[in-house]
Amino acid sequence: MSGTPEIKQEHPKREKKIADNIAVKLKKDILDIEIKPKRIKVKIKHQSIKKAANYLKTVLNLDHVVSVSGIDYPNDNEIEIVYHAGTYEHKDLSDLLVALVYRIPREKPKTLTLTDVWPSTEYDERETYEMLGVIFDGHPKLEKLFLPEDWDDIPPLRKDFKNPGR
Amino acid sequence: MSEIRTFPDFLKRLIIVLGGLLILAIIIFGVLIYTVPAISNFNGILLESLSNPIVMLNYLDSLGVGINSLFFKIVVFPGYTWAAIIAAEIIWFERKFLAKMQVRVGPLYAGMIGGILQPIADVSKLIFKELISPSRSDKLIFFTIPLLVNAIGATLLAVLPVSEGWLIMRSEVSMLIVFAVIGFAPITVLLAGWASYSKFPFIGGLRGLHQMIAFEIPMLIAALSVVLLSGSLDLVNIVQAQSNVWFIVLMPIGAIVFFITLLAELERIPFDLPEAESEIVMGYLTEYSSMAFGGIQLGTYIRFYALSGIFTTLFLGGWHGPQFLPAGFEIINQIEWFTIKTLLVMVTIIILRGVNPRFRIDQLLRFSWSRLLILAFLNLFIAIFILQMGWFPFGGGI
Amino acid sequence: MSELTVSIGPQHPGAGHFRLIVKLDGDKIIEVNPDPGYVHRGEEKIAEYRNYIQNIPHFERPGIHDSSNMLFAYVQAVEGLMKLEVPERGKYIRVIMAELNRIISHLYYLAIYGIFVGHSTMFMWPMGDREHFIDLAQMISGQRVGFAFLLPGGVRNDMPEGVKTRANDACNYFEKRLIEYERIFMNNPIFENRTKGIGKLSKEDAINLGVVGPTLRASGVKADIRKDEPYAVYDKLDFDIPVSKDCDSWARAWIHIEEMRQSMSIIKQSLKDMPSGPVKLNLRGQVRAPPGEVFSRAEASRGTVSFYLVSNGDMNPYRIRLITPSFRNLIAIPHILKGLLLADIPPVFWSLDYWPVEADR
Amino acid sequence: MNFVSKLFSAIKSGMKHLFMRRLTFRYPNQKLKFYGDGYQYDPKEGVGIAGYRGRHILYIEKCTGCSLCVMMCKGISQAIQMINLPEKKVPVNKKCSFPQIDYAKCVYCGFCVDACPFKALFETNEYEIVSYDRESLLFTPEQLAIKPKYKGTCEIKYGKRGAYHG
Repeated sequence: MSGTPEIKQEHPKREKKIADNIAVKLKKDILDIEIKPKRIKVKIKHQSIKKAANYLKTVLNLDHVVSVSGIDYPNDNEIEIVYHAGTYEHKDLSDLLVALVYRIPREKPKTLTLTDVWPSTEYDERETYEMLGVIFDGHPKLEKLFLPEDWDDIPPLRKDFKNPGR
Repeated sequence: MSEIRTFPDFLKRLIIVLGGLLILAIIIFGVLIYTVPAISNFNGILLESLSNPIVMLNYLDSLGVGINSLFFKIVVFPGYTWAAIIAAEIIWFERKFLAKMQVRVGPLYAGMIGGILQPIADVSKLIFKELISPSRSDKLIFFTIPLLVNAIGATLLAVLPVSEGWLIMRSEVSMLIVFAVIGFAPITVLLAGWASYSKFPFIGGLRGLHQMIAFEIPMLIAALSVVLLSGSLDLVNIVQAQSNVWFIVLMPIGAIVFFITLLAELERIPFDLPEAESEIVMGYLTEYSSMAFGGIQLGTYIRFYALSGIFTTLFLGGWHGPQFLPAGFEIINQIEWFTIKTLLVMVTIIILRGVNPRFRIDQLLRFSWSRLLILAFLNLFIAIFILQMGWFPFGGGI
Repeated sequence: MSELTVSIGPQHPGAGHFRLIVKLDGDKIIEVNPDPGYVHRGEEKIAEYRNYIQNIPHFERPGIHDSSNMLFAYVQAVEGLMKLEVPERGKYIRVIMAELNRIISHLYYLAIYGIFVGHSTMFMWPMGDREHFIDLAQMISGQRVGFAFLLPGGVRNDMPEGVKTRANDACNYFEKRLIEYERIFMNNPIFENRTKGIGKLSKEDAINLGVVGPTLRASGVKADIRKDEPYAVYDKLDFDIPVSKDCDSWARAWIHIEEMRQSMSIIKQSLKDMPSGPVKLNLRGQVRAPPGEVFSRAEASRGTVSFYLVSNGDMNPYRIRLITPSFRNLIAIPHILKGLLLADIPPVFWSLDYWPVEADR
Repeated sequence: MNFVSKLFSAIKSGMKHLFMRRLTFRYPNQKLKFYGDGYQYDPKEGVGIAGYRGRHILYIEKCTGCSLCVMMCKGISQAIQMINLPEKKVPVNKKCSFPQIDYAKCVYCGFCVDACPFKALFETNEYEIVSYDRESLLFTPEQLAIKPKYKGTCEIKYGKRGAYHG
């Protein structure tokens, strides 16, 4: 959004290089890669999430996760989970965020936790669990975080949950 | 009684209470007039005293409650009322002073001069609050604590020599009485915490117990050096021993140690751990409400005054004015000197409250046992040294 | 001694709208279990029912002391989707408001830090001195809190004339006040005893747990979105990122004081460099983002605030993921508090600048 | 000894403030001076005019009853409602419907002012809206049309002995 035009040209080149690296390494698991300035979005298969996360952490040095988001797509009958990973230690990549995206079926939202790769995802995954009903296998403490203990409605961030009074 | 919800309700309650008290007073007074002969001519004396107040004083003397009687000393001056007035006004002064230090105004509206009646307003608010106790608390102990805290403060007043004549009780071992009474203070804190049947008060009570016991020993040793130099356990004798030179000059270390332990005994910041509001809510005071809370606060402030007075007595020369002052200062009498010094000690404690945060319990205990105790013993040796060299005319045998 | 479980909060004066379930052995903390959610509003759900403008007063609610910084990330996300370029003067005014908000929020932090260690003067001074900056922000934006001042495409109105001199006066005055703060609070030996070496969060742990903001910088990581991913005009301004290697509670308070100095320098520079011209694009009709997604970040006073905005071209956003700095720092609370004493909870907990409303969203 | 010297420095700093002026703003006696006559909006330029965002003022003769302000407020605080005032004869407003504002709900964001294309709804300097019941907080169009008489004189000044309100 800001900055001079030269910088804008330079950035996609850097991102392209990183994206190519990822594509080569995780060839079989990747569905799609989108590149924007400072952002790379890697769509992967659900099963290979752990492998991809490990790769990002160890090779690319993406040491923490900025956000874990769940997006409900009732039309596709799927829930999309997005991990945005960034780095503090790698100063050149400090403005880069790599989004790790995968989709899981909406009826049986079960997936693997990434808390063992990135400990910083603990509370994000807990929130996704209670807000979208996604079960993260192997999470150390998959309990309610914000919602009341006696919440027995459907998970509120699903699209078929309507805000009362709206 | 019904709940107070609106201002008219409050007024109704006020009228009922005050009216009840008035009726009670009339009944008691009426009964007294017809039974005690000395009171039956009260009306005449009341009229006479309008022109000649001495009549009233003589009359009160004849009843045994005159200005020189023990009753007057205990109840009015230098006893409880005097201390309570000082306590109330020191609360006001503390708030005003801290407000000035914190570049704000503090109490402003109650009373004419800068909210000087604020303590009275606070007390009247507290009286009309609901008295709540936790359902599983030990009610007897729970409601005895405010009285006990007041009693501790009041007992200290009994031996506090305000001036040569104004002393409620002279005892050869008044120093021992002081420390016996101070030693009782942690028990009230612990009991209050225990009787509340609640977690945070209990933690507060335990903290209070640890803290006060840890600080009592350096305090005792610092006071012991004073006893050594003056050769007496009597506070009056101790003051008389300082007629030429105050003990703070001879034993500055002892004075500092005693002052710090004083802060800890009074639970003032930086040593207010038993009632640390951000850590353990309000400590042992958490469950207290209404005048039970007010009573504890009043008792604490009376103890504040009494212990400041004892610091004045032990180290600042009691009622003696400084020797080096020019001639004009003789108009300040002994009571005034004592009051000025005591207030100065209290102001110093208030300043420390304004600029300091709170200690942590382990730091506090380490500070007491590893620093203050050593300093107190050092001070004791200094006292012994002074005594052995014969630099000080008083003093008893070791 | 057997274990004692105490609940710090939600009515405890040392926690706010938040609960820490603490297991104690004597005075020592064995386990801490944070229990947020007392002020959960469901911001992300509500946002799906509102259009892009209506979301503005609503997204500043989580960090009400910090509203301009919260909105900074949001309006940048919307602008990123709509491909808008904000006028230069608008960018400068945005930066001024953001830095004013940073000072306001940091002063609040210091005030509560003061009262949490029992220092009543340190509660009153910063609360009083906040008034200077709230007054300035009110002059620019027209409100004292909850400015709702940043819009997609610029800011709502231009600055009045008097701001420049008033802001310089306030900054000069406040720079002197900061020295007093250091004397009475930061260098107070009792405060140093309470906080130096207490509540350590090592560099490795800080990176692993993904904490953000002053907490991260106090652990020796030089990371600030204003430098790493410069937005608005931060790349044209000259300022430092204070970093401490002490990793303790004292260092976190120190970072806040230094950041306020930097913020004042930014405000002064912006006021000097500010060009004239429009402050806002004239957007006719509804603000409606084209389909797509954007992840936008900004450095709020408590750390990085990020918006993940997914739009399907509708009036309302399809999904907004709001990640607030306090939510990122929540994970550090049980980690830091373990093994400390009960009395350490208020200062160490508050040194993370955890703001329950912001974390619960 | 470092301990003692630092402690004395803190005490000195505290004592210094006994001679500083008080910052306290004595509210009912003093009132803050605001810049301008309140927040206004220029629909042509699309930019607001700086001012305090307090209670609204409605220029009845300009209001067309388009209810754009209501639509804007619907997603924010639902404070504005349109009501019919048949006795008001405004040429531009055939339906005679005007906004009424519930100040128990209003958050003073001022987006209704931004939404109004006819310069009919502005905000003023008045903020002292207090009442014993919720009904009195419901401001009818006639009440909104009254120009408030707010007079503030006080602002922060910087003197030798610190800052003060004067």
